[in-house]
Amino acid sequence: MTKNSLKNGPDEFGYYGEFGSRYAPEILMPNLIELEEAFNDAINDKKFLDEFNYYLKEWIGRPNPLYYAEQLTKKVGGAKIYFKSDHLNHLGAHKGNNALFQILLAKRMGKKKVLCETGAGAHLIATAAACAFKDLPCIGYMGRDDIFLQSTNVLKAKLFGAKVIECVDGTGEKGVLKDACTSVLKAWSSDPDAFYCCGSAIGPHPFPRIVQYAQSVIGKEIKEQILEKEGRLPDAICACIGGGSNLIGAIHEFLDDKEVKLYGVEPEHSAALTNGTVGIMQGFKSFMLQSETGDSTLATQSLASGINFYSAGPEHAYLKKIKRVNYTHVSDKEAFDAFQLVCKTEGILIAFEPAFAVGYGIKLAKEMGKDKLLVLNICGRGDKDIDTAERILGDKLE
Amino acid sequence: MTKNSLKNGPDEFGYYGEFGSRYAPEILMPNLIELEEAFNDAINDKKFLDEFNYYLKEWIGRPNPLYYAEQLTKKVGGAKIYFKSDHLNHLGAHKGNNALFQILLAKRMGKKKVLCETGAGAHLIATAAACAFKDLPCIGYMGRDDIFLQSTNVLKAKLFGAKVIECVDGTGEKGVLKDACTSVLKAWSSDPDAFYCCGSAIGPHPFPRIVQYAQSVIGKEIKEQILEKEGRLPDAICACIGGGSNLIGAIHEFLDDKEVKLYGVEPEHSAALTNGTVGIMQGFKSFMLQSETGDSTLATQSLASGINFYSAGPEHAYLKKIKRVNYTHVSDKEAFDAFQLVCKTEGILIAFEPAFAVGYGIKLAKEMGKDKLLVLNICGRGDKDIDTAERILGDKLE
Amino acid sequence: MAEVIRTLILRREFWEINLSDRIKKIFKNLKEKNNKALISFSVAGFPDDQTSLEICKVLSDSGVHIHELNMPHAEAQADGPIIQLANIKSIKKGINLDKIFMIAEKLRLHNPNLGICLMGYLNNIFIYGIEKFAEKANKAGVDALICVDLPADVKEEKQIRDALKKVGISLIKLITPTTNENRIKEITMDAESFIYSVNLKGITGVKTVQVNEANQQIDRIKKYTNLPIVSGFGIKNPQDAKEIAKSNCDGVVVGSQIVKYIQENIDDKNLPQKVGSYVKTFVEVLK
Amino acid sequence: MAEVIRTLILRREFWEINLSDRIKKIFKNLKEKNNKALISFSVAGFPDDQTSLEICKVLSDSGVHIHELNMPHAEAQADGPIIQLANIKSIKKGINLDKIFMIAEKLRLHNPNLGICLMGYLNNIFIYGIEKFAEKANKAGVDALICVDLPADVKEEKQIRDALKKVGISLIKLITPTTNENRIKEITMDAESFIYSVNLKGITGVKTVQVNEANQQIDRIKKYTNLPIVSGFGIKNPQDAKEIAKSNCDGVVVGSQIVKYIQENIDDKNLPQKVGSYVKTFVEVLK
Ligand SMILES: Cc1ncc(COP(=O)(O)O)c(C=O)c1O
Ligand SMILES: Cc1ncc(COP(=O)(O)O)c(C=O)c1O
Repeated sequence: MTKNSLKNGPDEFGYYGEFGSRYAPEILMPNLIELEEAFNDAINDKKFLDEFNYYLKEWIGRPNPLYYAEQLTKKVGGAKIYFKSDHLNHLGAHKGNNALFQILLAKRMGKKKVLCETGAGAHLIATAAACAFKDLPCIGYMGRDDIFLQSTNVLKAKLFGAKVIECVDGTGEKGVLKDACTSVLKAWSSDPDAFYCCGSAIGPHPFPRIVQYAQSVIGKEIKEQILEKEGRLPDAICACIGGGSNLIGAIHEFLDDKEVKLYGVEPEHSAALTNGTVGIMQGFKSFMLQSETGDSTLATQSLASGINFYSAGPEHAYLKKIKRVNYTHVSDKEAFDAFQLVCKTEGILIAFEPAFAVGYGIKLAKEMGKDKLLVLNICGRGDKDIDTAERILGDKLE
Repeated sequence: MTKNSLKNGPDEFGYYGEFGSRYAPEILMPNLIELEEAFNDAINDKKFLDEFNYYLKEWIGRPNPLYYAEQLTKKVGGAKIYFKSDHLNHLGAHKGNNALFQILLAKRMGKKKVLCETGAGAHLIATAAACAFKDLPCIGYMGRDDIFLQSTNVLKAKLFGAKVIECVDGTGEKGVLKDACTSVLKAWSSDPDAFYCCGSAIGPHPFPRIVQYAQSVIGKEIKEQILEKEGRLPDAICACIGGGSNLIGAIHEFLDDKEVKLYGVEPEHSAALTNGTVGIMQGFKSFMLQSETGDSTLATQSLASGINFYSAGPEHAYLKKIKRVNYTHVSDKEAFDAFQLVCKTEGILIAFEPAFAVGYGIKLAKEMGKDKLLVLNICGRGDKDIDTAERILGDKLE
Repeated sequence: MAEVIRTLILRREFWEINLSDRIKKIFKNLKEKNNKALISFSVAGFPDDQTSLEICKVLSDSGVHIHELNMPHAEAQADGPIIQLANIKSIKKGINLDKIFMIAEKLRLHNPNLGICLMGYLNNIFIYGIEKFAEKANKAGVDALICVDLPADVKEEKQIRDALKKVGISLIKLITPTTNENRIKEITMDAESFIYSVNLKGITGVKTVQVNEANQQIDRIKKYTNLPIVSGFGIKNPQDAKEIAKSNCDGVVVGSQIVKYIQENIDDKNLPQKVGSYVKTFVEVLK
Repeated sequence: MAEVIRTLILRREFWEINLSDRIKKIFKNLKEKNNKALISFSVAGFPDDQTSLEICKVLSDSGVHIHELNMPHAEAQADGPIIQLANIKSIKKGINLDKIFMIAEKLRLHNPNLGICLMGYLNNIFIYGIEKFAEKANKAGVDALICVDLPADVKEEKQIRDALKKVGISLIKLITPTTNENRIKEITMDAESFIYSVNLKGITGVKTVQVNEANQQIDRIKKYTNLPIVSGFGIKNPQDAKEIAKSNCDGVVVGSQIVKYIQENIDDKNLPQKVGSYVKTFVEVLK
């Protein structure tokens, strides 16, 4: 551990500066402590890390390419654009890196049951699949609206043998990711023997740290690959941010490389880091889109369910505070245009989530100049989004 | 070229033994000859091959893992089962290898438009995507019934900018893959300046050879990977067969390795190689499920649209004749059970097509004994099949 | 860690002098009569500000010893659907801490002997301002605070404890079946007024209680503290309360059952009185 | 390749002696009168065996010089939807080569001077047996065969040529706008009776013809052969036929239009007669 490195993770109490730690009910505290210890033990166990790396390679299919998006670069006419291709992962998103890690950890801890929350369903199918192949029962909590919108992911999870539980908010009127988060924390409180596999770099400590650790494979690969291809570090890395796992995964390796500019792109109408205030909910302290009294979250909206979240992980709150990462946002329309552009120029169907990174990345690339290198993190494929795309395009799709 | 090697491809007239060659209308002959010459030229051009290999790596995401399916192996209790993971490819199937190759070839030939046929849509989306990133217009021919069944693939192709044309049989009553094949040959006859990108190891010479060449990357990787992992060749390789491209791709590298047993698995009700007779249709001679008079094909049926075809490529007819490959078939039910088993044991959602290979592979593994190595070719992911799975499982899916 | 424990010990000494007198007296009196405390629970602002105050008053008139007044939070992680719905309804009607303090103050004026305990989640307090919260709570006559998501491990725990200490309000600690010996030791070291012992693994309002389990839990705690222990979670009817009262606890919490009862009788004109009669059925069995 | 060409040259010599006399005579006669041949087309067994025979008869009575009798194939790669539908309907009614030979034979008996040309795809012949096909065709009085998917490049081409040669039936070759000079040279070397020149890039029955294009194509062929050349594909009405007849061709093929006309009048009791009158409108313009 290097002193003053931004890569050191949270302090011993689970804080990133003033953010993070574990604001959890007492019933969960022993679990969180047990988990923290198990995690620290595991990452010092070469056999465990070998197992993780083995399955990253053999099951997830890593390393995935750092793809030079030549056609897009030409079209945009600015910095040289690279795609980090997590859309090629098994199960179609970066979520598998983390689910795999945590399920291996659950197995190592001797846990007998797994709970998880999900928004768009990406984390659910990743967890369900990892549970299937490690023979653990899996129960997924998912908002009612998301179940409806992402029905194919629900189906996939069921084929992997998972049970899916519908979640609603307190009124019972709707249910989205935050309701799934609240529900899974409740369920875990009722069933503290279970393992809770958290899907993003959020939640009470040690989850943000665990998720960051598991996802950092993305940035490690970027570094290795860009050095091989270009002989130098990129000038900028840009990723979308919901909870913040793909972003932290992509940038963690570069946090101390001050010459690399880092960008996190939120949806315009769920831009917690740009427009939020500091709050404490669902176990962690961070920027949040919340009511003035702090007694509830504000309704958010995004084309991409996976990043439609009222907050973002605590490490991001810290990186914003110290200005290491630039957090910004683009509109649904910009993201959708980027989604279509990538289809047409690169023959790659990206998910709506990374389309936000591309939407901003296009603007960034133009400003950067042709001798610069820009890495966009393509954290998922868009198979799940084509019905929505069809609805939006309507007759224009001929 | 080694003398008497089974890897030499067809003879100079395009025949594999008595099978294959180009039974094409005169209007297409100059194109086929031009294509053959362009192909032979291209595969002797290091720059072209480098480009193909570059995009195989960077765009398709190859090499994909040769994954030891440990849980399935344990469950089955026989040979050690490996999965060749083409389900991890960009676009979700082996079809991308071939589409990429042919579109690069089309570009090299200066062609200005691309036609293709498709069954399940896998070849369509692969061709559409490759055309998008090589900036060529793409027109896909697809049976009306398949358009209905595989509507998401149609949507994807459209997002990549392709046009999709609905095909029916002569009566206008239904439309499946063979009707798309007939329609695309007609369209090509009307528009011989276009490039026809054939999706399987079928059609008039040189298509079976081109497709085999492009797909052989699968088997080359298998060989390298199994030697690395096990220090020896596998005892058997098993793949499903529709037109025969994934099978020939997986086994071509092993054709001269007589100690490696090779298996091609057809659907019970479209088992051309097991139950067909020799015939000549759609430009090639092979085994076919055809009427007694040879004036029409017989209706076929399969859970997996991609292998629901009345014939199979001519090289397979030859390999059957000389008994180098064992062609066999399994039922829809066996395949569907295998599909579910792989979901539950390995957390991998395979396509229905390779589920036929797994269905037979399970039986094979049991017979083979624990010291043997069996490679199953997982040629596609099952995202496209979950609606059907849901329909089949109904209430059982909870 | 050693340092943390040292701080805890220092705090403890400080606390021995500054304990909230009212609650101490309540338990002392009950102990003398060999009786158990009844702790009731309601959601501030539900079904509306005025009615929720009336309910509190009637509860205090009906023989309840301590009342927990819940500060609504929409994403309550450790509450069941009954309380959560009441929370949201109250939030929609515009509840906030200032209004809650008004309710508490009026309740204090109505009954100078009732133990008044605010209950809720940290964020409301954090956003309001910790110092300001403590002052206002004190002015309103509040005796104690239960903060669900405020383990000793987070920064705000000390801040809140210190702020409350200044004004003589106790921070009530929860102990659950998953809390291990070590942690019980630390928590009890830090605890004030009474310990809230959770009987069940799980969230409020969903399971039924068993006296054996409750006793196991209480016995684990008694090893480390002489503070009164109240037993909560899962008490569905007077029978349950009677059962639990047989345990070694010093009091029994009736929580979501009261909220459920309010919910079910929400259109009744005499709602507060009905709730009062309902709670009396619990008071009776504890006599 | 050299060897292939040598074989072709050998064959050509052989062919000079064995040319089908009837078709040779037809073109010779027309040439003398400075007239062009009208080649009609119908699908055997469509709408049924008997009617399809009657149609052939009436066509031959109406002044047609050569008739192409189509052997139905369901996956016809080079036919448009009109012919394909007729093919399938005929197949569904049970057409087969034996029945087709019966139709041809009856047509031959009806008209000893008509050029009768079978047309179709290789598989029907391949499955039937090549030798047997040649014998039966000969017995039925067939003069020529057009096989759409039988380029010189495939094995069966020589087999069929040889088998037909034995019985004096010619194998008609197609030349299309994409056929390059070299290939035209080879194909004409191999050709018998007449050359079928395809005017359009494309399948039958979908586009309209232009006389310039047709001439370009014919001129390319004339460089290599003195055989008569018939121009086909895309002739939609007598006007088209008249246009094309202005070109250097020796005959005009009316194909899918006749099938379409049959299709449109399928319920008419006097269908064959109607088809006859229809074809006469083409005959007229060619006079
Ligand atoms: C494809 C994809 N990208 C991004 C996200 C956002 O999550 P995070 O910010 O944790 O990367 C999700 C979440 O479901 C996702 O599915
Ligand atoms: C996933 C998949 N597997 C297999 C096939 C069968 O084709 P082939 O036999 O050419 O590999 C297809 C065809 O669409 C397919 O999509």
